[in-house]
Amino acid sequence: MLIDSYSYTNRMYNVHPVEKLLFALLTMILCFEFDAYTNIAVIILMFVVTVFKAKIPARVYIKLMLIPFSFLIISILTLIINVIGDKSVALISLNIFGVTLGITEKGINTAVILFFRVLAVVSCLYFLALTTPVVDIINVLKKLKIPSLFLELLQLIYRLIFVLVEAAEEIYISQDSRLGYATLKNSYRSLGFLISSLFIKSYKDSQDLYVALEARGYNGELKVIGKDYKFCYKNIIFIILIELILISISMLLRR
Amino acid sequence: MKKQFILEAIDVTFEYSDGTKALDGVNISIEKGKKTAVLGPNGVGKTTLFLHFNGILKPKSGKILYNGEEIKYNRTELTKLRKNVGIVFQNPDIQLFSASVYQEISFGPMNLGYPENIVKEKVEKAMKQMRIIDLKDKPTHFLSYGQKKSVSIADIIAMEPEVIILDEPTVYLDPKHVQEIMGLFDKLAEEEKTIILSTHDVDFAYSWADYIYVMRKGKVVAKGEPAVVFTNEKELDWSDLRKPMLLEIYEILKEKGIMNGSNIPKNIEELKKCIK
Amino acid sequence: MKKQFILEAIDVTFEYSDGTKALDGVNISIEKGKKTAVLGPNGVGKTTLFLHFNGILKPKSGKILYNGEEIKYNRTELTKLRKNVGIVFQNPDIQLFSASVYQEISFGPMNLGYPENIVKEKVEKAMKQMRIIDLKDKPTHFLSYGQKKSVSIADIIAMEPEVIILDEPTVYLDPKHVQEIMGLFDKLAEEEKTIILSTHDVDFAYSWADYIYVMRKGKVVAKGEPAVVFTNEKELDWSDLRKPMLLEIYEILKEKGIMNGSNIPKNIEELKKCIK
Amino acid sequence: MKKWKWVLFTAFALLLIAPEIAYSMHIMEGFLPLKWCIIWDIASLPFVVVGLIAINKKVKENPKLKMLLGFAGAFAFVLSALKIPSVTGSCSHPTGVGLGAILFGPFVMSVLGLIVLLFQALLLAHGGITTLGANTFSMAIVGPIASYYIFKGIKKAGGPNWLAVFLAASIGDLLTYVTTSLQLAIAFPTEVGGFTASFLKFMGIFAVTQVPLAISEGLLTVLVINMLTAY
Repeated sequence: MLIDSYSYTNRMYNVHPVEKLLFALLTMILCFEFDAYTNIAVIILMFVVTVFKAKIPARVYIKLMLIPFSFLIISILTLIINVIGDKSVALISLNIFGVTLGITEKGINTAVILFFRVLAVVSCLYFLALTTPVVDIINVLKKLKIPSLFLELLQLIYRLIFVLVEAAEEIYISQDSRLGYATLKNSYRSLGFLISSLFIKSYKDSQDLYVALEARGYNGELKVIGKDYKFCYKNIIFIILIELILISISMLLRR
Repeated sequence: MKKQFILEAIDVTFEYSDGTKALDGVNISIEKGKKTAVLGPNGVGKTTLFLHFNGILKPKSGKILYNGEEIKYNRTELTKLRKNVGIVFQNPDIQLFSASVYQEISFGPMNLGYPENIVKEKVEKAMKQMRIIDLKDKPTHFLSYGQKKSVSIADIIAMEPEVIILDEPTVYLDPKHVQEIMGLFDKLAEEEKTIILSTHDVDFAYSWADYIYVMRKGKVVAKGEPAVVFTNEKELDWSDLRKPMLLEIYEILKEKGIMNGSNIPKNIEELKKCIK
Repeated sequence: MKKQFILEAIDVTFEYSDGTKALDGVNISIEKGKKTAVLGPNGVGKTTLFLHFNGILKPKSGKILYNGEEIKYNRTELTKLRKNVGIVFQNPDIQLFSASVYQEISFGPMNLGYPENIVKEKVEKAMKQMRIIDLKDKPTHFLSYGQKKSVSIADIIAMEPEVIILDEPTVYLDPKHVQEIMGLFDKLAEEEKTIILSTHDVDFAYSWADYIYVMRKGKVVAKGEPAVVFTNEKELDWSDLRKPMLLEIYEILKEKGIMNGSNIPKNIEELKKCIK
Repeated sequence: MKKWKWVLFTAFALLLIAPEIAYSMHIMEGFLPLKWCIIWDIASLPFVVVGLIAINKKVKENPKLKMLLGFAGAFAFVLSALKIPSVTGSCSHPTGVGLGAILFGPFVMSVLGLIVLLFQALLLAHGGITTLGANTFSMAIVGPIASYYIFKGIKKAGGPNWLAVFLAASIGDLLTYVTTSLQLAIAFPTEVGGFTASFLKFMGIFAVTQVPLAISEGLLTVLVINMLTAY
């Protein structure tokens, strides 16, 4: 899980997580109100911050940006190809079984706005995910009065994901070594074995984990203390400034 | 001077809910400040015994004494006991529940109800002792097996227990790591901490321990100082044990008449000194 | 007679997706029908190397030869290779994924597409060889660690490979089990099977192997017959290895002038014979 | 002629992308208008709260349950990241919706599902934060509830276990995607034909990819449940 490993090794690791969350989420929400040009500016901004400030390799960042493309393209094609009544408004149209399919200019305009908005919001998500470890995000959520049961589950699940991923990989390799994935039929059987044995392991390990925690005085609540961060007021001012600039760009363009 | 026993199991019997007898009349006395090894193959009840020592399991019959007093199974007493008797489990992947090393180690001291600044002090002290300060900002899933093991020991050290119990601490570790961790235990032993560990490695138990218990099928079948346990041929059933290699060689050399002195050597240096 | 190499790694380099170099120009030649040990601490690339030997991993540069021919990474060739090169992984708790011992061992032969009666034959033969016939109908998760280990070896034997690779087979087994399993390997070796194993136990590697490779940080740093590798003091960096105890004692005795003959002993019996 | 080329090209592109779309089936980050993001957040909230209350009660009775749920959530995440072999040779992921609902009940799944979706967004870049509510509603609420009641219903009617599991998993899977289509259609009605036309369009696309996958997932879930009962 590439994104996770960068979140601990990037150059913005030590920046206060509230600052990073504020920057990402605020920009994210604003993207919904921005026009295509401002959103292009957001895409560039996030790229610059993530690649040059947090030092995430550009190659990695671009590879990640390509992930949403398949969904994006197919969804947008689905959106802009419509059944239309009036052939004259269509830029391109086609008759199939007496139904007219086509693309209108209005449809294309909506699609373009949507396309850049999605990429802009996605780049905000990537900035957040690549620079802020999940552990820090959970620590911030703790301060927001979210029920502790939910946060404890978040914390446990995050840790255990890695335990189970490692186990799943080991089982997979051991099966593959014994030709478990040599044919389609083998693959189904092997995957069934993998999933059920992972489930059994989860059950057994959860019992052992409880005993290990009990031995350390667990009394129903997973109490821990997190790392100390220092607020940097310069950063806060900087964030507000950037958001204001983005808003004014979009206002100017709207006029 | 009378020996002071910090933990004692008296006639302890335990059955799991499915009816398997895990412990069958076990008598064990752990001397304060000493290094005790519990030796025996997998599945003889070593882990079950340890879980009795800090009150996770309750004997079906018999009793457990801590500092000469029978332990009570109410919340307050158990919390006190668990502060004083810490267990490092065999598989660190199951013991470590937090993705952050720092948070992980803070769990024990937090449960003891210390204020935050004290907790931080204890966490940092434990990390220093285990030499894992540099792991502070790393997530648990980045660590190597050996590093996870060190964190799982720091988990317990941070609670500053009187007794540290380690379940098979040397498994999967390479020799260099084993030596490092054993060096740390020797230091803890100097601080009057009592250390108990289980192992199936006879060579290791022989040269490390002050006192050895040998278990088989839920029973203690031999006990004593290492040299005594392993030279008592008749008493010991060797079906799933072997003699420490060093002892075996010592006996050959003695037979051939090329050993000096009557002390049985505990390591190669001592052996070397004894050769004529 | 020219030596026949069944598996060869030539200048093999491998990097994990996060950029860590796991193998760095490794050259290894495994002689047919011999017992080879790959020695080194955890994380030096032993497992990564093994995964190259049956085509699970593909070298970034360099090549792997099986019986003198470079292996190809298409489905048919890989299937053939994996039939011939079996790997027993370190942790049987994870490797065993079926509900019953019989089902578990039949996994490999089933995947090879044999008809049911042949599968049955092969499973039973493997169980006989590993002496676990009595476990046939037992659920895997009720077995002891040692039994699980035996089943995981039977898993591979049932596929009747030419080469059997074992990743740290002695870890966590009690001494008696190790001896038993090693006895079985000796038998397999008599049947012309090639056996490769990784270990960090120098004492074990020293007395078991015909040939030893020592790895450090993705590189082969020493190779040769056991007595040669460990007596070549200058060549070997001892920072994370130690000398086999037997050899160390032999050298002490030789220095004191109480050793006969020039053969270096491989086990205690041989040592005993050499003492004047 | 030009039009024909265009149609051919689109069909070809669709064929190429179709297996991929199934893999990233969650509604992606930023795709839904802000209004609909908030609406689906609000719609999902009561289910998650009910789920949390239910878990809280059960955890008080049995403290070990918290660790089990921790593993269950991680298990669901790993399942969703697994690729399942499919007949076309392409791979996609099992959602584990049916399996989870049968094993843990639908309300517990709403909480675990939300957490899994959050981690999918943060760790795998599947789905997103703005669309978390919408995805939770389809995958962690509609899917599990459907699966659970289909399973119970068929068992009650005396149907065989395998059929109950198969239908619960595959219909649960399909309903998840019906819900997703619905969410997209409400947010993006077409100029002519409005919501219905848009809904049919999205359903058409998903049917191509999701029907075979739902069947695969149903079969796999039957296999897993059988193996689990063998233990």
